[in-house]
Amino acid sequence: MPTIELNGHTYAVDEDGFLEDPMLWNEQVAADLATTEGIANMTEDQWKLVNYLRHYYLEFGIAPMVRKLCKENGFKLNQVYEMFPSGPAKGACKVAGLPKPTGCV
Amino acid sequence: MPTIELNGHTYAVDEDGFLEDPMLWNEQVAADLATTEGIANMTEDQWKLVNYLRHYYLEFGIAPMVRKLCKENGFKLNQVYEMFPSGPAKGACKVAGLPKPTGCV
Amino acid sequence: MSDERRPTPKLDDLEKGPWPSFVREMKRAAEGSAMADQLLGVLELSYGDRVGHWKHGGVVGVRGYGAGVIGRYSDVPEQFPEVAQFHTMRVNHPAGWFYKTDALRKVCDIWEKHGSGLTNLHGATGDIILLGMKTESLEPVFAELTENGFDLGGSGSVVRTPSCCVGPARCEWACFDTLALTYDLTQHYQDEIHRPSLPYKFKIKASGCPNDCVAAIARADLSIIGTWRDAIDVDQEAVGTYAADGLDVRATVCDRCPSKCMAWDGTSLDIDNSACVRCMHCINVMPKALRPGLERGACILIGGKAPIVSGAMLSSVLVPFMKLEPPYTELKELIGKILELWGDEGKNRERVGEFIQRVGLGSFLEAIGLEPMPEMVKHPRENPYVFYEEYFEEEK
Amino acid sequence: MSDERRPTPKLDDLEKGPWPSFVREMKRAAEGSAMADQLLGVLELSYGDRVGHWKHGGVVGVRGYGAGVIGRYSDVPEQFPEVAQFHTMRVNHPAGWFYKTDALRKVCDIWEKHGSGLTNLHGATGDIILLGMKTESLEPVFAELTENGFDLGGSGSVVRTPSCCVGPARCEWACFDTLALTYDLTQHYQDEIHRPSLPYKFKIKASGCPNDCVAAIARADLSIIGTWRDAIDVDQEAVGTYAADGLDVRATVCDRCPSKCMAWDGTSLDIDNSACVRCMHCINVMPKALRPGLERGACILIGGKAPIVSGAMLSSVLVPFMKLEPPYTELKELIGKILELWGDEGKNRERVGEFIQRVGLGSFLEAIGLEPMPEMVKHPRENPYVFYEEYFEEEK
Amino acid sequence: MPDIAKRKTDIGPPHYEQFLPPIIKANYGKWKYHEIPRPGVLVHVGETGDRLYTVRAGSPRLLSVQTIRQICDLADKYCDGYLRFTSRHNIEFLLTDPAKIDLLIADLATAGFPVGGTGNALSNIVHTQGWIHCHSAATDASGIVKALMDELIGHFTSMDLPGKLRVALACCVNMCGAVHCSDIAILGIHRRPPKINHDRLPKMCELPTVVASCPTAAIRPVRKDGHETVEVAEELCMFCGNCYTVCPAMPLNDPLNDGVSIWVGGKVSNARSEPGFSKLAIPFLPNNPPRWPEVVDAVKKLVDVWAANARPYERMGEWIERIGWPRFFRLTGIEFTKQHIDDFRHAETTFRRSVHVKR
Amino acid sequence: MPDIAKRKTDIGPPHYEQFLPPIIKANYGKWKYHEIPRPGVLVHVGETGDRLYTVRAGSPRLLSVQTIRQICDLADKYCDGYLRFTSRHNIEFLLTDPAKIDLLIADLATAGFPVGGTGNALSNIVHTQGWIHCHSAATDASGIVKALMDELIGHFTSMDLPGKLRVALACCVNMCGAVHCSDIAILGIHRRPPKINHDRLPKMCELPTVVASCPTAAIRPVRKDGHETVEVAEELCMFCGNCYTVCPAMPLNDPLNDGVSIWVGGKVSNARSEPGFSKLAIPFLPNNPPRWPEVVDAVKKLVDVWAANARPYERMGEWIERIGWPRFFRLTGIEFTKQHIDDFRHAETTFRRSVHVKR
Ligand code: SRM
Ligand code: SRM
Ligand code: SRM
Ligand code: SRM
Ligand code: SF4
Ligand code: SF4
Ligand code: SF4
Ligand code: SF4
Ligand code: SF4
Ligand code: SF4
Ligand code: SF4
Ligand code: SF4
Repeated sequence: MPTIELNGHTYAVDEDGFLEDPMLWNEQVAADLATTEGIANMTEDQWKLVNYLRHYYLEFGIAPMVRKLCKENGFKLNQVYEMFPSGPAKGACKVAGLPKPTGCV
Repeated sequence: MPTIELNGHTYAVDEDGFLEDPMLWNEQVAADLATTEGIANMTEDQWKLVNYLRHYYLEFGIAPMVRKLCKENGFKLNQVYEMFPSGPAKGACKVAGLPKPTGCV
Repeated sequence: MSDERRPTPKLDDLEKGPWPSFVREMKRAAEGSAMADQLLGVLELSYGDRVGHWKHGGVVGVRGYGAGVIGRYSDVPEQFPEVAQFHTMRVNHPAGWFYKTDALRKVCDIWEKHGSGLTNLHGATGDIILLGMKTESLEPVFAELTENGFDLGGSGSVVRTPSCCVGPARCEWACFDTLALTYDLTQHYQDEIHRPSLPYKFKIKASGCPNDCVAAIARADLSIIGTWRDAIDVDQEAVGTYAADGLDVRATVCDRCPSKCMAWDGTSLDIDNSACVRCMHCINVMPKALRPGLERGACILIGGKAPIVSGAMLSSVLVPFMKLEPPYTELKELIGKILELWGDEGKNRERVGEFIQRVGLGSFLEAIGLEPMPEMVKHPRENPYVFYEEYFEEEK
Repeated sequence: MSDERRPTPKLDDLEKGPWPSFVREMKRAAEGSAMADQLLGVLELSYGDRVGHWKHGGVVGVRGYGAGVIGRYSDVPEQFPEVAQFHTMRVNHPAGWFYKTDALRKVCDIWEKHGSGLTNLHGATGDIILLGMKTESLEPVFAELTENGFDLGGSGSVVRTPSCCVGPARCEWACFDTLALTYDLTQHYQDEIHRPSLPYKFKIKASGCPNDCVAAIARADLSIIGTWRDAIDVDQEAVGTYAADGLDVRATVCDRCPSKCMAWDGTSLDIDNSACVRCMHCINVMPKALRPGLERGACILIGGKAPIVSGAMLSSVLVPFMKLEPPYTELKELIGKILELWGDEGKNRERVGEFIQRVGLGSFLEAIGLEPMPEMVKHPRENPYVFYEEYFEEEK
Repeated sequence: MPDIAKRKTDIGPPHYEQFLPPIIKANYGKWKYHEIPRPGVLVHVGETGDRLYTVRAGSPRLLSVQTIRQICDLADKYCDGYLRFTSRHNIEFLLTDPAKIDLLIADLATAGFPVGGTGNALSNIVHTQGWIHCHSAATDASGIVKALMDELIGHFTSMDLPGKLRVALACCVNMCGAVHCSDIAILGIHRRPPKINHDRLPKMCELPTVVASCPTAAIRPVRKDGHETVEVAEELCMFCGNCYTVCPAMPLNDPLNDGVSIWVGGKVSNARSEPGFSKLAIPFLPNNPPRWPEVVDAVKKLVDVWAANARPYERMGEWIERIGWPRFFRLTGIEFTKQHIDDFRHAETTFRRSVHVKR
Repeated sequence: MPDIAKRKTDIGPPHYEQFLPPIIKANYGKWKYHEIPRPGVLVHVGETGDRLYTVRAGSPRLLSVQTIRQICDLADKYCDGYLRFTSRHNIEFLLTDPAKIDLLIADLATAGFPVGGTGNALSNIVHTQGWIHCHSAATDASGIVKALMDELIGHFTSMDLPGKLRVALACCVNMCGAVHCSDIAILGIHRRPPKINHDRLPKMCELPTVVASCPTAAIRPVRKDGHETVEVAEELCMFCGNCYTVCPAMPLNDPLNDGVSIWVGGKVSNARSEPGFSKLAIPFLPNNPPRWPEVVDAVKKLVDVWAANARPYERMGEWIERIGWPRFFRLTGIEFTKQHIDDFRHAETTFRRSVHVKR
């Protein structure tokens, strides 16, 4: 399992940069992981999405479907891609510390 | 709902003589209902069967299947008919205060 | 009694018309039976309010048996006290539904004395149905029936009254003796017919040839349908006579053959028996010219039933061909294994066809010791979801 | 590089023989690519230990898209560091897989520069598959592809790269313009192809006639298959020529017609077009004599898919006949309603065919506003379990 | 109480042999061929040349002992007391003297029994109990059959149809009989979910059995007023009645919603096509006693259209298979609806998975 | 980071029109008929009389850029740079000058490309990734295909078969491609339940998704060493791999138990019979690289028996349907086993529900 260093913190991640253990997540981790997505400072909307994902995951044990995510947060799909250029699964879920999505390959 | 009087006790029963409320059963009830089957004094084996049915019903909410009943109590089917001439469903279940079986019509 | 009869205007309308009227039957019976009379009243009531007036179930019977009687109580007993109890008794019919009048009259006498005087000749399973009696009459009727050589049929979770087509008694196509087999099995399973101990009903029906005149494949858990293994017996001259008499042999016979294995050139009928599926069509159309082959027996099928609860099923091939000679050991052993397995493993109210669907036909065969054969299926599996019970493991 | 190459005796064996060898392709690519070289090593390893050496999944991609790249990592990266990352990129092919060599050479150049130099022409869905690249190369390859007029195809829960048969470009039987439609739909659904937002994949394939040369019915959620509504166009003289040239018209054409609606009397071919199911067989056998009718369009079918998870499905008829002319409004509206409904109500990883099975075709039709038609089914229902949403209640 | 040990039990039915007429005993298993000299009359010829004549008479199945005795009188008069019943409940008189056939038929006519049902004809309508005896019935049985046979009797007494026509009726979806495999089937259906008697349910019914009984999992256990009982998710109920069968406190019978559906194209015989199920033609017709005119009209129409269009020996289902269901619906004028499309367990296998569309 | 707003995206594929040779543009939608003058060569004749010649060459599908350039060279030389690929991954050269056909074929032969696959012939084997790229593969794809085509090439380069022969291979039951509807299908299968990595599973997988993924409900949530994880009731597992697809910690790949199964009689076209699924012929053959001799022999045998017995235009499945499965198993010498009998969702619809038994 590789590790990366971000802003001086070291994280165990998989090849795609997903947190090895989703339970080790906190807001600092999110901010650090965001930098791998080219995001230096998370906006309010980005936080909103990340927190939504995080809560959804903790409640249901899964990531929400993309349509649900957009509907419940009032974002259009292209806005999500603007916030997280690699998309909701590869970008937002990673920052939110969710397990790597498999449903979308 | 008709009632019958047996040995001086009055029971609410259905047309087939089954106890209206299975929860009102006790050993006296069993002995009384047994008389409707032509059984003046229940033998040990008859009690064994009745108690088995009763316990099974209380545990699982249903009457056991006939094969199971025979196997688990070590009776042959014809022995059951000797003990309860109208059979396990119409005779033994009635005495054991179970709801009227429907599976076997 | 007739002067007190309530008016039954709706039913009276059904006395008219050319087809024999069941209302007439009820009225005839009503002349001697208050039960039949009140039954008219109940039915008229139903015709008025468009709903039945019988309560659910009822468990009554004769002592020593758990089957043979369908209990029935009215939901309007105050109005119709005579039919407050109105049970039917199922009496096992003689194989092939053959009677001499003296036997039938005996049944009538018993029934007139104790019951409604109404019957069904016969019930859908095949029994003589004695329609409508009081609880108190059950034992007397039963005693008098057995006295006269009749016994009860099945009901509930038992082997049901087996039935069969007229077979060799009056049909040139019977590939085995349907009556002998049916009588033999009925006697063999007396205990299983009278004392419920199975997960659900188990019906046996036997037809002498693929025409299946007793609808075994649709209505029996175990369907025994006659067939043959060798070539169709052709009398070419007789075919010629049919043609001469105006039968279009090509259009009506050859073109309708499901395996398209016949050819008629105007003088001779050529059958490719290796492709024939033994459907009977050509034989049916030209009974004087064609006959089933000589190596005769039956196809044994399993699992037929009506829709409750997982949908209707037709029986499917279990043994493509079995010779059937008394004492029918092979067949009885097979049935024995099926009843044993399904009896032990079947769920309550799970017909054997549903049981097979649940455990898989392959596993079912394994459990009863039959070899899988391609004849049992329309085609092999299409999905790749094959079970294997064991796998290799790395040596440690 | 070749002097350092590990021995690959097993693979070498597959260089022999008359059929063009994929091993030769790998070795060719290996001359210019260390990735291709190490891929040979990985495969030789697999041939030795009989198991693949790729890890599960991998989510990589290009920015702004959620689809088009299949991430892949080696499970033996130490041994084969060059293919530790070995992603494939799916590039949307031109409709009908037509190319000019300059365009194809462009793709080769890009791929030689950044990737393994290995491709699939084409993937099973139809894409140009660029097989094996590192994560760092994704963006550059994508940029150069778009620079040269190519874009990515689908992967994951998107509308997948639509594909079609050669159609009117080179086939006399095309009943609509497969290429134009496919290009139009591909452009129309760019967003849905690149950005996953559906419950699962959604494939569209178009074949110009019932021969279905792109296997749409088996492989597409939405299968568009050309057909016609009027009579088959018969050139009797040309039929005669086929017969004169030795074709047994009755045996090879008429007898094999599935609806048995043709007759050949030696001089004229009679077709009962009202019974014809437009299977193409007679036209296929005698292309010079028969042609599809003139009132042409397509049958729209829904739900085809491979076995995961409830078993394979073939697409089934949704619209028996639809005219297909640009801008294809009717079809697009239909697809739009389907995507909307299934997008909202479908479960994760539930193909539209499985969705329909779950909610019922009748309810599905109601929801997308199509009238039920008997053409949609082989036969009406056999089970009596009919839903009714409402019932009458007694007045209080 | 009678001592059950002493009673006669398990003797089984009478042995059929005692009821076989001598000619049958002599030719048992040795019949050579048969002919149908006229509707309702069969002649079976033995290998020895013996000829057995069968006269088949229609029966309402529901018979009083009085009528059975009347039938016996005729059997005594013409058949030495031998007779049988068929698998479709017709009465068969077994004669050896062809001269007696006409006399018997005349006597039968006087007694009100039509003769027919042989060959390519309509036979008796196999049916069930209906409101006469069953607790499950969504319609009556005998009444519809009588009304229908009054109209269709011409197809019973002649052999003017393309093939055999087997009509059956069952008063509920339990389908006692071979309704599910008939050329035309008339089926009583409920259309309202069970009305639960929460008072009696806990006392009379086994809860686990009730919950397990529902094929669509519409039944869920709940507590109500301190009792364990069940509730039904009504939108999942398709009125199969299986819950009622195991639990009397959940009746489905309902005059406002019960009625009749019509099914076509099933068959049992293996002749030509394989046996197959009947398919839904008309989802619902009202209960309209005593003569159910809507049902009678619908069935008559089906018979007429089939009779006018089918080829010789083409049963209802074989004919429809040849012309295709779209044309069947057009020819009969029946509307194709959502209800016709299967949505039960094997629904997808009924979808048209090809472009082989018959128009 | 590139600014994604500025990038070129969603342009879609190149428009096909720019790749169509002039003769196609001129005759687009106006072709009249075609002929197959020799195996691998088609001629399409336009209404104007224009003639387009297509030369079809077999391809391994896995192509290096070097080889693609070599193909381009040939297309430049003979076809003004126009070429296409088929839906079965063959290469088609589009010529207007018939004189060039022989030259092109000769050049192709030199380059190692056989010409054929037209008409009633074997075409290319459609296949998938196998051990070259996929994580799911129970067998390799390209290797088997190469070994098989080396043996069967004679049926590609000639038109000596009764009908079209479509062979396909998929390396796992996901069945990428139309394996489920092929005349002969070669399918990689696993035969061992997933081996669970309990350490990693709770971290990498969504538990509810994993549990829901299993079609036989073999997967149940459990707690192990304080973690939520799952266990598999192995006797319920039929190795579909759906759990692995959603959860990397449940691999099925296993060298001791993986292998190949053979399926027959599927088809896609609507010609004559309706499209239909392939059916199981041989449940298991071992993975035996590099040439999988057991698989090659089995497929060859199937082709031989079909070719020897089928009528003209009779596809594999149509032939089997005519002779019946019992005879198919006898003729091919394949053993019929428990595995051949369906036991999945619609199993009962595959049972022989008649006595129409072909022996
Ligand atoms: C009397 C009879 C109808 C008739 O008018 O002839 C009949 C009457 C009943 N049948 Fe039946 N069945 C009768 C033959 C059949 C047949 C036909 C056959 O046996 O050939 C079938 C279809 C074949 C089959 O068994 O599947 C049949 C399939 C059912 C079913 C559905 C079983 C299934 O698995 O789908 C039920 C429901 C049940 O068992 O709970 C049922 C249940 C019933 C009950 C007991 C009602 C109930 O829900 O418990 C009916 C009692 C009616 C009454 O009050 O008299 N009856 N039943 C037939 C028996 C007479 C006889 O013994 O000769
Ligand atoms: C590359 C390709 C095979 C090939 O060698 O050509 C392919 C490769 C994969 N397919 Fe596929 N599928 C490919 C065409 C198909 C097809 C054929 C088609 O599209 O016409 C099918 C059958 C039709 C269908 O969609 O049902 C197909 C049915 C599947 C399935 C089963 C889906 C189902 O609902 O049954 C899966 C499993 C999944 O989605 O999780 C799957 C999953 C996969 C995955 C992503 C593996 C996985 O479990 O996630 C494979 C990646 C392999 C790799 O590492 O490169 N692939 N897959 C094909 C796509 C190339 C392209 O874009 O042109
Ligand atoms: C008497 C009876 C057997 C019995 O044991 O009771 C019987 C007797 C004969 N059947 Fe039958 N069948 C009898 C019920 C059946 C049934 C069962 C049913 O209807 O429920 C069937 C299956 C029906 C179905 O497929 O749905 C049946 C399908 C046949 C067939 C096949 C017809 C077809 O084309 O599908 C034949 C052959 C024929 O008539 O050409 C046949 C032929 C015959 C023959 C000709 C056999 C013979 O050589 O003696 C008998 C006279 C038939 C006639 O009426 O023309 N019998 N026959 C039954 C009379 C019932 C009735 O009263 O009408
Ligand atoms: C080029 C191609 C379309 C494309 O866009 O790429 C194509 C082209 C033609 N097909 Fe096809 N078919 C092509 C794939 C298919 C497929 C799909 C597949 O194989 O995956 C099918 C369905 C196969 C199946 O049923 O499993 C297909 C089923 C047919 C049929 C029906 C054959 C049958 O009897 O079932 C015909 C009619 C015929 O050949 O008699 C046909 C006929 C034709 C004709 C004659 C159409 C025409 O008039 O031009 C073309 C030449 C066929 C030939 O090879 O003899 N084409 N054809 C495909 C060539 C694939 C290859 O390289 O071999
Ligand atoms: S099933 Fe066959 S043998 Fe029996 S009566 Fe009918 S035709 Fe004769
Ligand atoms: S019995 Fe049936 S399948 Fe056999 S030849 Fe006669 S018509 Fe054809
Ligand atoms: S599907 Fe029809 S139109 Fe398309 S290439 Fe094949 S034969 Fe031609
Ligand atoms: S297209 Fe097919 S169904 Fe129509 S006439 Fe030709 S062969 Fe027959
Ligand atoms: S069909 Fe239904 S209502 Fe009629 S007798 Fe059978 S169980 Fe009773
Ligand atoms: S009638 Fe059938 S579907 Fe409705 S609740 Fe009862 S068991 Fe369930
Ligand atoms: S068939 Fe299976 S193993 Fe092969 S490429 Fe598709 S998903 Fe991968
Ligand atoms: S492989 Fe399939 S059947 Fe086995 S546990 Fe996984 S999902 Fe279930």
